[in-house]
Parts: sequence; C-alpha cells; structure tokens
Amino acid sequence: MRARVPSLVLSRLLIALVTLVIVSFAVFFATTLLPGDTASILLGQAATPEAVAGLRTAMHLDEPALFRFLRWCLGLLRGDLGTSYANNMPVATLIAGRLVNTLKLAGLTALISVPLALTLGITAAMWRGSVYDRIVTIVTIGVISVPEFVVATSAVLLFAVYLKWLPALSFTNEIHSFYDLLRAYAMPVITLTFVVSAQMIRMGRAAVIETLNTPYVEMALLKGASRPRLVLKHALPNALGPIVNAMALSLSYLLGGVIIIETIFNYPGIAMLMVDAVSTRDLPLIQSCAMIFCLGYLVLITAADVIAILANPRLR
Amino acid sequence: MTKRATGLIGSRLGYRINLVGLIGFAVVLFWAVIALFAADLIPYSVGEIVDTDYFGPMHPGLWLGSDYLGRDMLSRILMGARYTVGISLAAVTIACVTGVVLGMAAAVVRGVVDSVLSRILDAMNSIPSKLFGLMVVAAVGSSIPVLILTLSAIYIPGAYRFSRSLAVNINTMEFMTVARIRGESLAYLIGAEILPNIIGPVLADLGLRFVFIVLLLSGLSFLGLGVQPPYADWGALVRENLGGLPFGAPAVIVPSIAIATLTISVNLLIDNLPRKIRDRSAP
Amino acid sequence: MANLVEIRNLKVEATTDSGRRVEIIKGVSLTIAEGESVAFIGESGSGKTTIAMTLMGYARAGCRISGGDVWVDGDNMVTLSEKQRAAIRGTKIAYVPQSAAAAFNPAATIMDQVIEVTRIHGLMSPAAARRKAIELFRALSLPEPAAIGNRYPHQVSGGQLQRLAAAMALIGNPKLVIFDEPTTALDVTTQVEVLRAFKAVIKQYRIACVYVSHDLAVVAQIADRIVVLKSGQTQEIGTTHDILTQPRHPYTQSLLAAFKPKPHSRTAAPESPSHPLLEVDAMTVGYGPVQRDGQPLIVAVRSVSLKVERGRNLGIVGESGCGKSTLARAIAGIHPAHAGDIIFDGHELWNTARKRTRSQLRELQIVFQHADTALNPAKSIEDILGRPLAFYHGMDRKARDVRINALLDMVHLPRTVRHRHPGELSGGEKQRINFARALAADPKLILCDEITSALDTVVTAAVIELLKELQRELGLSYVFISHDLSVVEAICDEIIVMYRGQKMEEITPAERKAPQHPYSKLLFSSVPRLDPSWLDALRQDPDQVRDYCQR
Amino acid sequence: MSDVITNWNKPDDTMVEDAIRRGASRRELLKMMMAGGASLAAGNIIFNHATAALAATPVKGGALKAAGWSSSTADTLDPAKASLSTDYVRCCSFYNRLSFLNEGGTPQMELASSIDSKDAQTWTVKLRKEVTFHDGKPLTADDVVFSLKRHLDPAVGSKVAKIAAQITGVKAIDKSTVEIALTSPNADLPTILSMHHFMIVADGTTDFSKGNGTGAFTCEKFEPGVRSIGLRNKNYWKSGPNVDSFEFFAISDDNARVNALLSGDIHLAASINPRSMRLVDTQKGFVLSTTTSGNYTNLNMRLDKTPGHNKDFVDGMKYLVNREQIVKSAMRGLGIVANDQPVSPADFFHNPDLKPKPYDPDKAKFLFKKAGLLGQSIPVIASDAATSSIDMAMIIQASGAEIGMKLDVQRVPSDGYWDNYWLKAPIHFGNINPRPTPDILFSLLYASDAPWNESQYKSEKFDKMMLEARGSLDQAKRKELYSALQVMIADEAGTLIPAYLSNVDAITGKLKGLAPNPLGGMMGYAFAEYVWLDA
Repeated sequence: MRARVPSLVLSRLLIALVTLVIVSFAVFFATTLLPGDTASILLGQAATPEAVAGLRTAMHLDEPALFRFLRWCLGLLRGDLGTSYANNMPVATLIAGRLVNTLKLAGLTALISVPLALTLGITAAMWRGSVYDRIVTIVTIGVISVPEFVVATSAVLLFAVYLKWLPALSFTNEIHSFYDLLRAYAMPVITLTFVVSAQMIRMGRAAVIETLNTPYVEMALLKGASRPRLVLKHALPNALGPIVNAMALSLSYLLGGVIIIETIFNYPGIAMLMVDAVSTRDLPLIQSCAMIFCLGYLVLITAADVIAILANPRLR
Repeated sequence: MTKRATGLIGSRLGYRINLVGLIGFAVVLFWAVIALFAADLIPYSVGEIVDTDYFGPMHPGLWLGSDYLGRDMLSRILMGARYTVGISLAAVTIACVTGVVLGMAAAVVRGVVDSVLSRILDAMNSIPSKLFGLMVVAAVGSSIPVLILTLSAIYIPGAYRFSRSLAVNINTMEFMTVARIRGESLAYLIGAEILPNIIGPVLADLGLRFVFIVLLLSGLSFLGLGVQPPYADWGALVRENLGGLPFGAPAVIVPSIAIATLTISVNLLIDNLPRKIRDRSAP
Repeated sequence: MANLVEIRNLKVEATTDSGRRVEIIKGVSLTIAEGESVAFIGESGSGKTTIAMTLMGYARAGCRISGGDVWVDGDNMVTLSEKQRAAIRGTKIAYVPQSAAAAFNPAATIMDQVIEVTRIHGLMSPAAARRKAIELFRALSLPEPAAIGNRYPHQVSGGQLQRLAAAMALIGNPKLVIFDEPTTALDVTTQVEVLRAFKAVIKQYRIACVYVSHDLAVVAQIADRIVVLKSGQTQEIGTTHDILTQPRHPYTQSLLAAFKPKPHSRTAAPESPSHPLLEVDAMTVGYGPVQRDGQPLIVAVRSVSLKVERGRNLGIVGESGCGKSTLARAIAGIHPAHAGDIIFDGHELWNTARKRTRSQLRELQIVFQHADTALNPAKSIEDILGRPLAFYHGMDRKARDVRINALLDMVHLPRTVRHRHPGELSGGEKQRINFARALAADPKLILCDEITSALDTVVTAAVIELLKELQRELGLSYVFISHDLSVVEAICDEIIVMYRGQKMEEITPAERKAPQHPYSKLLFSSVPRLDPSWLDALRQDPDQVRDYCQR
Repeated sequence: MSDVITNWNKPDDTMVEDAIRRGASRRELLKMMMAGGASLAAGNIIFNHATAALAATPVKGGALKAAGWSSSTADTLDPAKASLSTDYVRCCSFYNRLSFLNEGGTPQMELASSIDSKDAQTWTVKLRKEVTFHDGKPLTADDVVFSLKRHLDPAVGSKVAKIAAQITGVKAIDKSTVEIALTSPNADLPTILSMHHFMIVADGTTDFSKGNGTGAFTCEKFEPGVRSIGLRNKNYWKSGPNVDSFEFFAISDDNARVNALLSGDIHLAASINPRSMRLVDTQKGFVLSTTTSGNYTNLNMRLDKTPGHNKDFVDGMKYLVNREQIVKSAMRGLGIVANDQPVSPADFFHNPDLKPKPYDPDKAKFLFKKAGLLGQSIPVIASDAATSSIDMAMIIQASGAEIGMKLDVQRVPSDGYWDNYWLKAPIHFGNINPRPTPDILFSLLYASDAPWNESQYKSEKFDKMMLEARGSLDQAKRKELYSALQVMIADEAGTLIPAYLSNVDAITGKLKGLAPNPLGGMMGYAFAEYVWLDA
C-alpha cells in the first residue's frame, strides 16, 4: 500500500542528481563570469602583474578553470570537496562547523515558526472573515514588509543595548548550558521567525479555507460537528499537501537566505561562507556551498511531497 | 460568495468594490503618482547637503528631517519611490509573466518540455536569492536594468511552480479537450482557455511576490548593490540611515513606513479586487 | 397521528453578489408524520434541497431562513442556537447526500466517518458504535460488512458509498432521514439494489424520511406522499397514488408526460446503401503501456465494430466503466485507439485528433456529459459559441453575432444569455450551450456522451426533443451514449449494448422489447417504472445480478 | 555626559586628544575649542580630562574580546599575505617584528637589539637572546633570513614584495646577527622593518595556520572568517601581555559592531562609523580613541587619460572639492583637511606650510571652461571598498552641479574593486593605508616606476629628489627635500587628497592602556599585548 513512497523517493533521488549537476554547472559558469581570480583578489592593492602571475602559478590557478572544475567534480564522486584556494584548508573542514551552525539555527527557527504559523493560519481560517482573521492577515503582511535588518537591529538595540537581557552577538563557541543556548539564539531565531512565518500563515489559511468549502466538510457539519472539529479533523488533513509544500519553500530560505542575519549577529553560518567564497573566487568552496543549498532545498521539497502522500490515502 | 464586512460601493458600475480594496488602491495610486512626478515635487536636489546636522528631526523646511549626510529626507523619499515602485513593479511583472506563461505551457504540453523546464527552474530556485544577486552584480555590475532582470530571474521559478500547479488542474477540464480537438494552438489554449481561470490566484501570488521583491531589493542594498548614488530606493534609504535607529531618526523610520504602506496596500488591493457582478438585475 | 415535522410558511432568501436579497423559498408549509416517507420532487432550482436542509436548521452560504417555522419533534430549528442545532443534527435528523463520493472525507477511513456521529454526541462507546455500524452494513446488504469499514472512500464503488452514507446517517437512530437525490449518480442496476436497501432499513427502523429527487419513477417506489415543488413553492401535495394517477397541477402533468415513451419517427434505412457516414472496424482501445501480447495494459474497449448511416442515430448503452465513453473518445481522436480503423464519410481517419484535418475535426463533433466542466467558466457564452465560428468558418464579428443568435434560437435559449457566463445558467441551459457549440461547427456527426445524465427528467425530455428537431432540420447523425435506456430508446435507430468493453448485442427498435442477451435483459428490466409496486414486483436472477454488477 | 557644554561632545573631545598627541600647542587647542563653541573654562576641563585618559597602571588577567570590521575565509596568519586589519591584529599578537614604531612614530627595537648602518645601504641587525617561538624553538638569525627572503619569492604573494625588492641580500653572520644589503641607500630601513608584513616567523614554516611566532599570545584557535583565540604566552620574552586570553573577530556591519560593544559583548569595536558616536555618547562608560595616521581616501585623475591629461581640469577639481564639508559631513569631524599630498600631519616630515587649496567654485568653473569640459558628463568611479568614497563623491557631485559640472558618480561593488577599477579607471577613488615613511609612500605611489602610481604622475626631478632623500642620513636635509616633494605632488599629480581620515575605535571604560600609533588604529593593531582590563 505504501509502495509508492519508496519509489517516489527513488525517482526524486535521480531528479536530485540531475538538478545538482545543472546547478553546479550553472554556478561554475557564473563564477567564470566573475572578474579577477583568487590570486589577484588575495593580493588586492598589491596586485602587480608579476605578483599575480607568481601567486597564480603557486596556487595552480594557471591551468584552465574547466579542468579545475572537472577535477573537483571527480573529487566529489570520491566524497572529497577539495581544498579552498583562499587558505589551503580542506573545504570539508571549513564547511563542517558552519554547516552545523546553520542547521542549528534553521532547526530552532523551524521549531518555533512552524507551529506558530500553523496555529495562526488555521485559527484565522477557522474564524474566517472575523476581526481576528483580518488582524492576522494584515499583521502577517505588515511583518514581512519590514526589512529584516531593521527587525534585527531594532531587536539588538532593545534587548541587548538598552535592556541588556540578551547578548548582541551569538557566540556559538560559548554555549555550555541550555540557558546559554536560549540567550545566544533568541534574537536570530525571533528575527528569522518574523521573516519566514508570514508566507506559511498565508498559505495555511488559504489551503484550509479551500477545503472548508468541500461537501464532506458540510457533511460533517450536518453530523453536528463543531467548528474546531470541522477544521482539525476534516479540513486540515486534506489541506496538508499544499501547506507542507509552502513550508518547505519557506524553510529552504533558512539555509542560504540568512546572510543578513548572520552578518548582524556575527553568526558563523554557511551563507556568509559562500559570500566569502564568491568574493575570493574560491571555486571549490563556492561549488560545495551551492551543492549544499541545492541539496537542502531538494530534501525539503521531497520531504514535503512524501508527507503530502502519506496524508492522502488516494496517493498511497 | 461569502458575506463581506465592508459596505458596497459602485455596484452601479456593475462591479462590487469593497472599502479595504479601495483604500489599498488609494495608497498604491498615491505612491504611483509620487513616483511619476517626484522630480517636480522635491524641495531640494537629492544629493544636496542642506543640514549641518545629521539624522536631523522633522521640522519646517526639512519636513522629514535629514539623513546621515544632512540631506533632505523628504526629497530622497520622494525620489526613492520612483526606484522602489518602478524597479519592483517591472521586476514582478517580468517574473510573473514569464513564470506564468512557462508554467501554463508546461502544464498543457506536459512530457519532456514539462520535466526539463521544471528541473531547470527547480535548480534556479535552489540557489539562494541574495547569493544569486551578489554573483550577478559582481559579474556584470549594478545598473537598474541588471537589478530588474536579476530580481525577476530570482522570482520566475516561484511563479512557474505556482501557475503550473494551478494550470495542471484546469488542464484536466473537458473544455480543454474540446479546444484541443478543435485543433487550437498552444497560444490559444494557455491564453484564452487557462489564463482566465487562474488569473485570480495568480494576481494574489503576484502581490506577495511584489512584497518579497521590494524586500529583496532592500536586502541587496544591504549587501551594497542597488541604485546609483545619489539616488536610492527605499530599502537603501533604510539601510544607509540604519545608524539613526537608536535615535528614532525619521531618516530610518519614514522609509521603513513607506515600504510597509506600499507592500501592505498592494496586497489589500489584490485581496479585494473589484468583482464583476453576475446578478444583472441589480439596482 | 402526531406530526414529526411541521413546516409553516417557510421563507428562505439568498443574497446575490450585488447585495440584493432574493426570496428563493416563498412561504412553503407542509407536515411529515412519524415514520412517514415524503418525497420532494421538482426540477433543479425548485428549492427542494433547500427546504430539506432547513429541516436541519441549515442554509447554504449566502442563504438564510428569513421567515416561518420549522418544527421538528418539538424544536423550532429556525430559532434554535447553532449549538442546539448541532446537538440535534445526526441524532434526531440525519442527512444522506446526493454524491456520497464527495461527502466522504478522502483522508479518513469509512468506519471513522460512519461512527463519527456517535463520537460527536457521545452516544455510545466506539466499540459499540462499530458493532452497530457493521450491523447496519449488513442491513444495507454491503459486501463483507465486517471489513469494508476499514477501507478508505476511494477504495469502494459509488453504489456502496451511497449505502455507507445511509449507514452513516442511521447510526444515531434518527427520527428523520433526508435522502438528497441519493441514486441519481448510480447505474440503473445499482440503483435498484440501493433503493431496495433503503426501503428495507426505513421499514426496519421505522424512520420518517424526506426523499429529494427529480425522478418520479424512483420516488414512486419509496414515498407515501409526494410534494411537487417549482420555483420555491409547493405546486401539489398528495399521496403517491393520487399524484401518479390524477395529477391536478399542470407542472405535475408535464412531469408525468416526460415518462410517456415518445414514438420516434424513424427515417427509413436508405434503399441504395451508399457508404455509411461512420464505420468503426474492430476497434481496441486501452490504457497503459503495450504488453508482450501486443495488447495495452488495461483494455477498455475490445475489438468493437459499429456503423452509423447518414441521418440515423446509434445508441450505445451500458453501465459506467463498460467502455462506452472510451469508445466515443477514441472515435473523436481524444484517446488514440490501439487498433482498428475509423472510416468517416468515406475517408479513413487518423486515430489521433492531432493528425486530422481541420474539416475532419469540424465535421465530427463531440458533446460531453458535464456541461459545467465542458464550458469554460471564465468565458461568456458569446465567446464560447463565437470561437468555433471564427476558428472553422473565419467569420468576422458581425457574421458571428448573427450566427450566435441563430444558434441560441435553435437551442431555444433567449438571445440575452450570450452575455452571461456558464456559472449563471441552469444545468439544462448549459447542456444546450454545450450542444450549440457543437452545432456551431455545422458537423455531420455528433457524439453525445451521456449528455442528459446530469439533467432531470423534464429537461431531458426537452433536450431529446431538441435533438430530434435539429436532426430533422440539419440532417445530422448522432452517436448517443447513455446509461439511461429510456433516453436512448427515445432517439436511436439502433442500440448497442456494451459490457466490460465488449459489444454484447445490437438491438434494432423492432426487436428491442425482447433483448436476447441475459445482460441486456437485466439492464432493461432495471429501468424504474412509474408503477409504485414495480420495485417490490421486480424479480431479477440474483446470480445474474452478482455476475454482472460487482459494484 | 559629564563635562559637555552646548554641542561639545566626545567627537570633539577625541579630536583634542588627537591634537595633543600631534603636539598641538595649548593656544591652538583653545582656538579649536572656541570654534567648537565651548567656553574657556570648559576648554580647560576637557584638556585635563583628555590627557588624564592616557596614563594609569596595568592590571593582570581577564579575557579580552575585540571586533574588527572585515574578515573572510581569506584571513591568514601569514604575515607576508596579511592584507586586512584583522590579519595585522592577529599577526601582532602571535609574532614580533625586528622593530616597531612608538607613539611618536620613531622606530623602537623589538626582536632586534640594534639595527645599524654606516652608509644606509648595508645594515647589521643584532638579535635579542633568549627569545623562543611558541613551539620552544629559540630565535636565530636563520629565522630572520627566512622571514625576509620570503617576500622576494613571487609564489609567496607578499603584499610588500615591491618594498622588499630593495633588499638584495640577507645573510646570517652568526647565530644572532643578520646583515641586510640594499640596492640603494635607505635611511628608513628600521622603520620599514616595523611594517606588519615583516613579522619574524620560524625558519622553514609552510603552514601558517598555527601562528607559531615569538609573540605575546599563543594561537589557541584560528578559524578563517570566524574568529581567532590567543592565550597568554607564558614564557614571553617581554613583560606582558596583561590579559589571559584574546579573542578577535570581525563584525562587518557598523551598527552591529557598536551595539555589540554597548551591550558589553566586546571590549573594543574598531573603526566605528562617525555617526555611531552619538549613540556611544548616550551610553555611560565608553571611550572613543581617535587616531589620525595618514590613512586617506583620494580621488585619482589619471594624467595619461582624458579628461585628466588636461591640467586645467585637474586643477579645477582641486578647487571644486569642499574639503571642510567633506570633513564635516562625510566624516562628521573625524578627519583633518588635507592638502593633496600623502604625508600626514602626524608625520615628522609633514610640510605645514603647504596649505590646502580653498573651496572656490568660481575658479573651478573658470578652469573647467578653460578646459572646455563644462557641461560634459564625466564618470567618476566610487565604491564602498574605498572608505567613504561614495559620500565624498556625492559631495563633490553636488558642488559640481551648482556650477554646471556634471559628474556621473558610478558606484561599483567593493568585490573586486582594487582589481578592476583602482588604477585603471580615468577618474576613480583610492584608499591608501598609512605607511611609516614618506619614502615608502612616494616610491609606492608617485615615483615614475611606482607600482601604484594612481594618477600616472611621472617626473624625473621627483624621482631624483626622492632617491637623494632616501639615501641621506641628515634629517634636516631630508625634511627640506620631502617638503619640496610634497609641494610637487600637491601641484602636479592628479591625486586629489581632500582629507586624512581619523580612525575611531570605541572601547569600554574598563579597557585601559590603549595609546594611538602612527601605524594605524587599535594602537597600530598591536593593542592586545599592551592593554589591560580594569576589574
């Protein structure tokens, strides 16, 4: 009966592979379009032609980019992410720590924002047209229409500078207790929750309202079911598909989209890492980060589909 | 049809317009007009330093205070409207038109075209938007056309996904079969048969996308990309005056409010578009 | 005896999107006694369902009960609070929806939904509820009553769902059950079983019931009394016998008239047999990839041959899933046939519409069952009818306007509808537009796929008349696909009986009354008659029934 | 805000401190304060307050946390590659140089006990004894030879390859003596060796991520683009450092950096945005430390390209720039009006008689007309990469607009700016970090063969005088020559230097012992070794 899920996951894996290849080539060609190379960038103002040439040879950047890219691809097949041009460290070690950080932040944010968004979206749908509903709708749009760096900076000023309740920076290396964890993550998580929730709330509300207009919900009403029961037991399960899909899309933002948050809270995540990589033309690093973002995105989308299928007996 | 809290206006026109939508429209119109006539409205030139103080408060002469260089904030916001509204509008239009057309085409044609398109756009979608913006601007520099194209490129996949999922359902309707065996062209199928049925949700989606584009625009300006100085879009204004936040300087508050009013009202407008009244015998 | 239900001067009004209030139920009064079954009959839009709903104190979105009382077992449903109504719904009054397929939550098991009423109102322990449900399943003669509850709605057939819906209604021991067109969506043979089941349980549990339908013949089998409704008013109330024998109200008479078999003035088969208009030879249609044996995975139509002479009509009957629609779609080139030839007007046709010439497409039109999905809801009638004119005949605006008016006249619709959208038309009107669009191409042959199944008897009769009339005027031919034999009989010169994708037999009007093949016999015998005793009198070989309807 | 009258606040305060360091006379100061609108009395208070901030006695212990402004995966502990302030700070804490500059800008010995020469061409460096690297290896002449020679190898990618080029020979005389031979005499070698790139590393080092030096801190942790943590070097050959540990990282967002300081997360926020000072003012217990060390952002007009090849245009631009407004509006007073030449007032060789050109739109207009360029749109490349160049550009643009001179300011991404626009575009902005000697500045920026000849200025006379000054050991003569050179640059070169930028580091009151240094902010990036945290 569930035979469909594994087969779907399998087919998704193939698709994922194709997508990954597309992305890596796209990213590669994008990188080749960027002016300058690691050598000249590292030398910066000191980039006299001979100096650049010397460094280039020293860094083996003088062979064509395509070669280096393909060699990197081969390495990838052997599970080797290559070494960074900028500082000769293995990309794996550069990424590892920061990927964990990113995942932690994303995870915590998801933990807060998903239930929040669900509750708001569903309740809004439950009392659709009511004042509550209108408030939720307006507020959600209002919230997303404030640039995140304003939200973040205001939060820091209020909670860190004036009230001194929370640290202005998230020192991941100084987390020893759960309390530390809370303090370190409170503000980035709140800010990100602001950013990602709105879309989920809107989609959730819309999807639930859609299913509320179906005959089987009317049927349940005529069985004497209460409003909450109608929504939770009859509308929600059938609205789950689109909802999880919207969530997957919103959450995928938490991987690569949080540059600004990472900057403001000095949070060493993977988004900033890729920005660095781009600014130093660090091909292996750029590629690896891009792969991670793409993979994360695909995983989320696939997960959403699987959930949608499990939630819908017709598809099982 | 659901009962609406707000009253009815203009049912004489054969349309049912509701108050919220009207307010939204008014605000959008307001900004549009500002954007058009900004050049004639500004009291000072955008680059001119008129205040020896910085983050100056609101006072006669400098109605919205001064910015971090002591330039007149009112002038900068008025001009900023031109860029924020213009760029976002252009970008969202390009993004949605392209995305929706592709989406509908994919849904109608199905098969290889569909899967190839879906793969490519999925791939695009998986690259974080800000990074994409960074790379593009690093590669070809930052000019208004580039900005518009980048923003639209970033939001095409979303529009595609959305419209495709809608179109797939429409495509199963029998009137599509009828049109097909009539021998209709693809253009007619998507233009005349599908589009009218999905235009509503597509517009709503466009509204939200607009918000995101406005925000991404300001996000990009945080990363130092955007309109050429001395001009600046609202996001950039907020960004460059962020230092005034601790003092609640109008230089940072006002542009933030401007962004909010625009994005919110666009959505109110789209959520409450006038509906054609079917009931012909209406008074 | 005491009245269970007393409706006094009930008024319901709807709010149009212009905010205007329209009265859709205009002061209806009626009573229902304990254990009595009353039928509400009338065409769509007559308000029969709306009234039935008010019995539960419910009015659909945009409507509200604006006046009168609805007394049910001592409570006035109009004045009760929503909470009190909820308490009554499912326990005292229950509802059996028109389409059980839509009324079951696809995400929950059948059992959960059947016993939900007991959960909501805390009537009994879940275990007890299950036992009771199974007992009901048995009473409704559902297959494997013990197990069927664990399935999901999409895993059982329409007929079974309809009965399960009844079980869902009965589980709370209601005093009154509302059946809202419960058999309209079913095949005739299935309908017979379902009706039998309903009748049995109603008797067994001595339940009063309101039976909403447009099909007089079906109603005749169930109801003690009949309420005839039209445009929100009661036309006539009387015992079933009275209504059937001496209808007083003209509308009631027209209802009955719709059942009188119309003698179909047959165009005699042409003496000089020129080549037939359509000839289908050994056509096989299937779904899925082709297997080793060279046949598709699922064969929907197995080597069917047929012939349609000019100006004559072919009927194809059979139950849902017998492949008759697939056959039609294959002929139209929508679903490419796997094997077999289609010769149309002397020329062989490609099996897919994509490869056919524009004129071939024009001359062979198809009209679909569901007018509301066949007409683009977003376009005005004008555009819908105008397109083929522009597309096939390249007419300019003026020419189109003239032609559109002509077409609307042909299908007996006021010219003003051209500005309307499909959503604003009744089922019958939509079906006429649907048909007018086919005419706009001025075709030689029209494939009519179940075009009347969604319409009520009166409208159906009218549409059939229209078809005949147009045939006389334009010399068309029809291939008429339906599960409704009375309709097919009314219009066709030859009839093909299909079963399981195969042609069982070909019946020509002369020998029609005496079908040879047992399946045909079963099929024909299942068509309800106006005679109230028909159902009880009907004797069908149970083995046959089992063989042929495992649905 | 204790002793603040009218609009007199910390910025001015720090200006005064800065002036005091530059040896401004009491009279000048009072004048300065009058301009600030403070009463004479107030002036005295501030004067005392300011000087008071500079002396106290160290306290041991504590974990020091400081934030710079830029950092990336390209961060390195290889002194030769060091390019960002972040790298300098780290190198200063893990390594030592042979010499370093004191507050006054005069070279002091560090790893070297002496650096002597008779002819300024061959130098003898005597090394300190009992100096060991973090891994226990003692410091020898070989390490010095290795450390200096590296810069000549292009594969190393040294930032100072050009300056090092004059070092023809380095050889170890004995375990603790090194001889350095130069192409031509250069009296400044001790100063040159005080540059951060000439930190001494262990002989044969290839992997620099360990930060194995002789410095005050041992490298506990180094994550490029994230942070570095140093622990006090137990057996450091100098006294100190005072703090137990030193964590350094960068917060690129100006506001975030200041907020982190105010919230008490860090002790020092380097180079804060002048506009943040008002916020710092509102909070108790924070101090601003200003350094004007000859860091400047300049507008370069290439003399070999249109429109720069037209002398009148170049001169016109020099009169079009409202230097006061740039200092006042763009830098919020944190700068000193400059006179189009690179030697800062902090420098001994600065020519005080060379006055900045006045803001004279009419003269500018006249010159542009003469050049026939009035009304033409002239592209000017600016970028965040060159500090506050965009603000400057906009100010110049605005004053240009008033006399009908269209300057088309083009902001380009800082990413890749030095590679693609700097030195290349006809008119562009540059940003030059302080260099310890005029000679370095001149040879890097103005000599005919200078690698970064921003305006393509070529003058044999200039080259000759430069070499002469370099070779001579007679200070008076050198001062005279350098003054002349400064005048030549101001009048002839296409480099428009409107102001010297002051660098402002904001610190908590707890952080003591931070004195400015001509090598740059954060005490010439070496603060970690010297500062202490008051309990």
